[in-house]
Amino acid sequence: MQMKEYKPLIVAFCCNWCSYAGADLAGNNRLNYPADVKIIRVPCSCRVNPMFILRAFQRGADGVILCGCHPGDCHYTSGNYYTRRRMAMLFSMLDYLGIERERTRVEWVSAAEGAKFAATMNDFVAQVTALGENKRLEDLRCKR
Amino acid sequence: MNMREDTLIPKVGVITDVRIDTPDIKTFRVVTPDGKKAFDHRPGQCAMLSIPGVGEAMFSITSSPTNTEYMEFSIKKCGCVTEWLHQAEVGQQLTIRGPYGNPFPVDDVFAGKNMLFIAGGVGLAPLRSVINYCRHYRDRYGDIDIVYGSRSKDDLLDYKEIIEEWSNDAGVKVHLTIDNPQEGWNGHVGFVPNYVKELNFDTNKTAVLCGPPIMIKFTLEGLCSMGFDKTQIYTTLELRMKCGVGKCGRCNVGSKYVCKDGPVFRCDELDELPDEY
Amino acid sequence: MQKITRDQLITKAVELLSNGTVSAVLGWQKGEFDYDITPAVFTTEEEIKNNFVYNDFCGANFSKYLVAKTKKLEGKILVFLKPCDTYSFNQLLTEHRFDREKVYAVAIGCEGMADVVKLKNKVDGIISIDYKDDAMYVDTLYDGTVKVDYADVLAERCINCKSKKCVAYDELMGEDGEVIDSARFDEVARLEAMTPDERFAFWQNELSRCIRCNACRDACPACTCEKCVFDNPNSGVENKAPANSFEEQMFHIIRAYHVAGRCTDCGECSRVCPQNIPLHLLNRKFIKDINECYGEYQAGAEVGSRAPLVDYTEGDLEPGEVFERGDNNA
Amino acid sequence: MRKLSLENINKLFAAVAEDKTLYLPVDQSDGSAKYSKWAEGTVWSNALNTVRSPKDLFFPQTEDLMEFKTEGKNIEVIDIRKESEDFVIFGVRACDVKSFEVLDRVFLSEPVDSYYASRREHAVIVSLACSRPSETCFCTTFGIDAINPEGDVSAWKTATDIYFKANTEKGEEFLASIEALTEESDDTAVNEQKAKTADIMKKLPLADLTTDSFGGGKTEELWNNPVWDEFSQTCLGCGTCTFVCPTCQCYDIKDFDTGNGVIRYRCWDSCMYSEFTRMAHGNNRLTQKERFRQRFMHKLVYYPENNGGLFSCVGCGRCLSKCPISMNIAKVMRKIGGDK
Repeated sequence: MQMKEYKPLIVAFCCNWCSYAGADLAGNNRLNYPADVKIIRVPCSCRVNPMFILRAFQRGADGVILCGCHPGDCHYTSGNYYTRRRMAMLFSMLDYLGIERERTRVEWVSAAEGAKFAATMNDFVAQVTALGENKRLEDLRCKR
Repeated sequence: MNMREDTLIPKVGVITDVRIDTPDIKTFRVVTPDGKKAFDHRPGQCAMLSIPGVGEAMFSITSSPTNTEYMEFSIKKCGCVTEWLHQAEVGQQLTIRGPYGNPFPVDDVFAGKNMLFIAGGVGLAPLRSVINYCRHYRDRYGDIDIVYGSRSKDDLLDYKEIIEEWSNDAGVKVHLTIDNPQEGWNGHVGFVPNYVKELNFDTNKTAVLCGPPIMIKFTLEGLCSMGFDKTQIYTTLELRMKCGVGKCGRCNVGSKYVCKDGPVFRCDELDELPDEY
Repeated sequence: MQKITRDQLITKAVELLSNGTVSAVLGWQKGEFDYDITPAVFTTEEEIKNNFVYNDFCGANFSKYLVAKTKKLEGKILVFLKPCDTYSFNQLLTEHRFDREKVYAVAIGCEGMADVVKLKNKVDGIISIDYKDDAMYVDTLYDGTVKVDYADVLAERCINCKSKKCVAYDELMGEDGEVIDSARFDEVARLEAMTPDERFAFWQNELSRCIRCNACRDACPACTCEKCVFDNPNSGVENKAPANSFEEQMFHIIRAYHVAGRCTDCGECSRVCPQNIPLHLLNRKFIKDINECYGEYQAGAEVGSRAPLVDYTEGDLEPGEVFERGDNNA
Repeated sequence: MRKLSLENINKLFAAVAEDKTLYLPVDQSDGSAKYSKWAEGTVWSNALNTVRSPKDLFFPQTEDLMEFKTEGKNIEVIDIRKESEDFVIFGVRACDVKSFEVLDRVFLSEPVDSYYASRREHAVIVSLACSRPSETCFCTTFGIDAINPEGDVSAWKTATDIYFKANTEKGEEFLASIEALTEESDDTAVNEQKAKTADIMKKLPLADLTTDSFGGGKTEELWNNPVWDEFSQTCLGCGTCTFVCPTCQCYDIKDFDTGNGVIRYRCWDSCMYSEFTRMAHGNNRLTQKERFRQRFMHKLVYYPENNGGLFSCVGCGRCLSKCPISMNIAKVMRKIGGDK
């Protein structure tokens, strides 16, 4: 019997003003990135509450990536600066609890960086694929 | 599997009719998927309705037990389950379990008595079951008086049924009132407790009360000042419930569980309970 | 340093109550066995004289009670604050959680409090405790009178005391201390040095004991939300029991995260945990990270300071760099 | 009476575990004990008692009740109940054994709770007499005999041996199943130990605590007692006392949407929580005082009123050692009883 190829489920929170547009551009330019990346559009990267990240893992994500405008370019002036601190602390805590640090990432992607978006997603998916399924922050009830 | 039935596991029900009664009250008709009544009940008893994923809540069964085809629930929009139900359409399934609680003593204590029903707002819902039961077995009861009040004419529940059926029955008198004057309303204006005092009923009646706590409080005082004894007055309580069978502990007041020992209480029994309902 | 005695505190409380400075006293009430002390509000001299105690088991942090107790209060309430409590007191003031005008704060020097769990692990059947200068003498059911050194039952949070300095008070009793260069982050560093698998195993073992009694949250002076997300049916994460390891982790991550930058490291969470989960290690991780990434910060050291997680600089570390830093350290 | 040398206790556990799941108190890494499944190498704890009570084994903290599948407007109810496996709970103290009776009166009264009943029917309870009660013990207050515990089998542990006596048919079966390992013995050693323990029981600090002021019909008398105001003042409103209590049985029923169905589960709830009685349009217990009063009135008045005088407290002392502010039922009883 052939093993089904493992494809990770990736949740990407993308800020409306930069990264979501970046993802759009990647699509328009026919740049490939895996379909297993589920994009959730947020008004600003700082809209993402730590609970969102945990809930994504609960609901079956194997990796969570957060994309926002480059520091200094936030549509709301400073949202992504807060994001940077918050996520740095959250990811550090997840790591402290023994949850693989490779499952989380923050990346700054502008509206012009379609190529970077695709490259980032390809890289992140490869990284999570190497790790395998998320076992440490999973909720078995959601996997039946 | 060879396990006994468990009351916590509900049956599936289907909404076969939705009637808009007032701006915030709808009446739902519920049967099982094969078109039968889910279970028999007595007037005043309740059922647990739930929408999986939304929640479960206790509702009094509004229809009379004499209706053997379906059950009705008059539900006011006030929480998450009720809000969800209010946007539900005919054909929507839900889950139903019951019947729960003590019914009104319609066959023993009430038999042969003159009945006085007093309701405010959605408080008519639990009484409708008893009223229709008494109307169905009209010869078993004496005179029936119904005092019903609401904020406005539009907020009167079952208005059509009241006007077209109840008011036309022999020996049934309906006294309607609304809180404030309204165009097109010729009836009484004023709060229920005051109206009850104005009507000054003879004490040869058994009274059944249901409505907002403040209405119950003042109506009860009014009835007592008219000479009613608390043993002549019944009411029905509402508290948060989860299991419906006196185990989850939520509706515990004193040594009683409202879901199991109530929701129908005689007012003198209530006096023995600590003031926490 | 001379230890503050029960009598001194009673005298102070009675004085302030009788001269009308305060109308109520938040203090410690004696229990059945000398170690089971309950925080209580005293309003009469008689109650204070009969029931007020102060001994090595008065670890409860009173700051959070001020939020509720000052709301309907007429006049002022007297509160006794140990040095670590004064930090929570300031932090609550920073967050405008109570009216400073309604509180008369008396700070008392502290030599560290005892841990009941530690004591019970040493001694069975405690009937009463006599606090002598050199040690406690515990009268027991089985072993007669047992001598227990104070150091042997000193609470973990007191062994690693961060500061004996009282940072807020109307009046100080005893001598003020200094901020201490403590070893409180050593255990965090030890965990950081482990492999992720070891860390995961460590926390699974600890957190699996959680019964979600919410004692950590309800005792925490930084947890003062009017309605906690875990109690709010509309939040999507409300629950009364951890259904599985995910929910155990989520509750504790979110709770620690929510107090990150505001937690003064008073240690109440670990003290009250009925399952002895070392919850302070979660909070200290955040404090350590914040100190290392964004500069030394002690919540509650002063009123009005800006918490690091509601602040930023343009040159902050990237989340990825935070890990690299950790690798360099390890 | 059957006797077994403690040296061979693991042989006994192995024999029992061969055909039944065996639960017994085991030390955890933090030093406290917990009822855990026995497996080769598991060491029976010497602790007086566990932090979590054995009620977990009949009434777990969370338990899935049923599942729903929804499709469009349709709902399917899936009964996921399974008959419980046979299991043995070993080393249950007298107080905890009594707690099962308290729970039984709730869950086994009509309509029977099938989830609880299934586990209860499949369990054999091997109790263990106390020999070193703690200062927080007050089971005698509720008429519980710590040196003669109830249960299917009673056991007494001395320094060298463990003695068993069957009390029920299930117990006889249990003893028969381990007959090869045990030998017949007289009860001299047991009686000696009983006498010693009985002496200690008399000396316990809470030995003089009585239930005189409590029981059915005392609602009116106790309702306005100032103790509720005074003692609830600093109550944190956490659930520690409730969750460690062997007799607290209030629960909540909730739905969890898994994304591919809905699980309806129940979990422990606490009357100390502010939203315990909150409804869409109000709450009948608005302050901590009312919630605090409810917990103690329920245990000391309402429950006995409905259950022939049986109190819903067994004096295990868990809340005494675990309450973050050291407020507890003993203090409440002392205060009210002392007011007389």
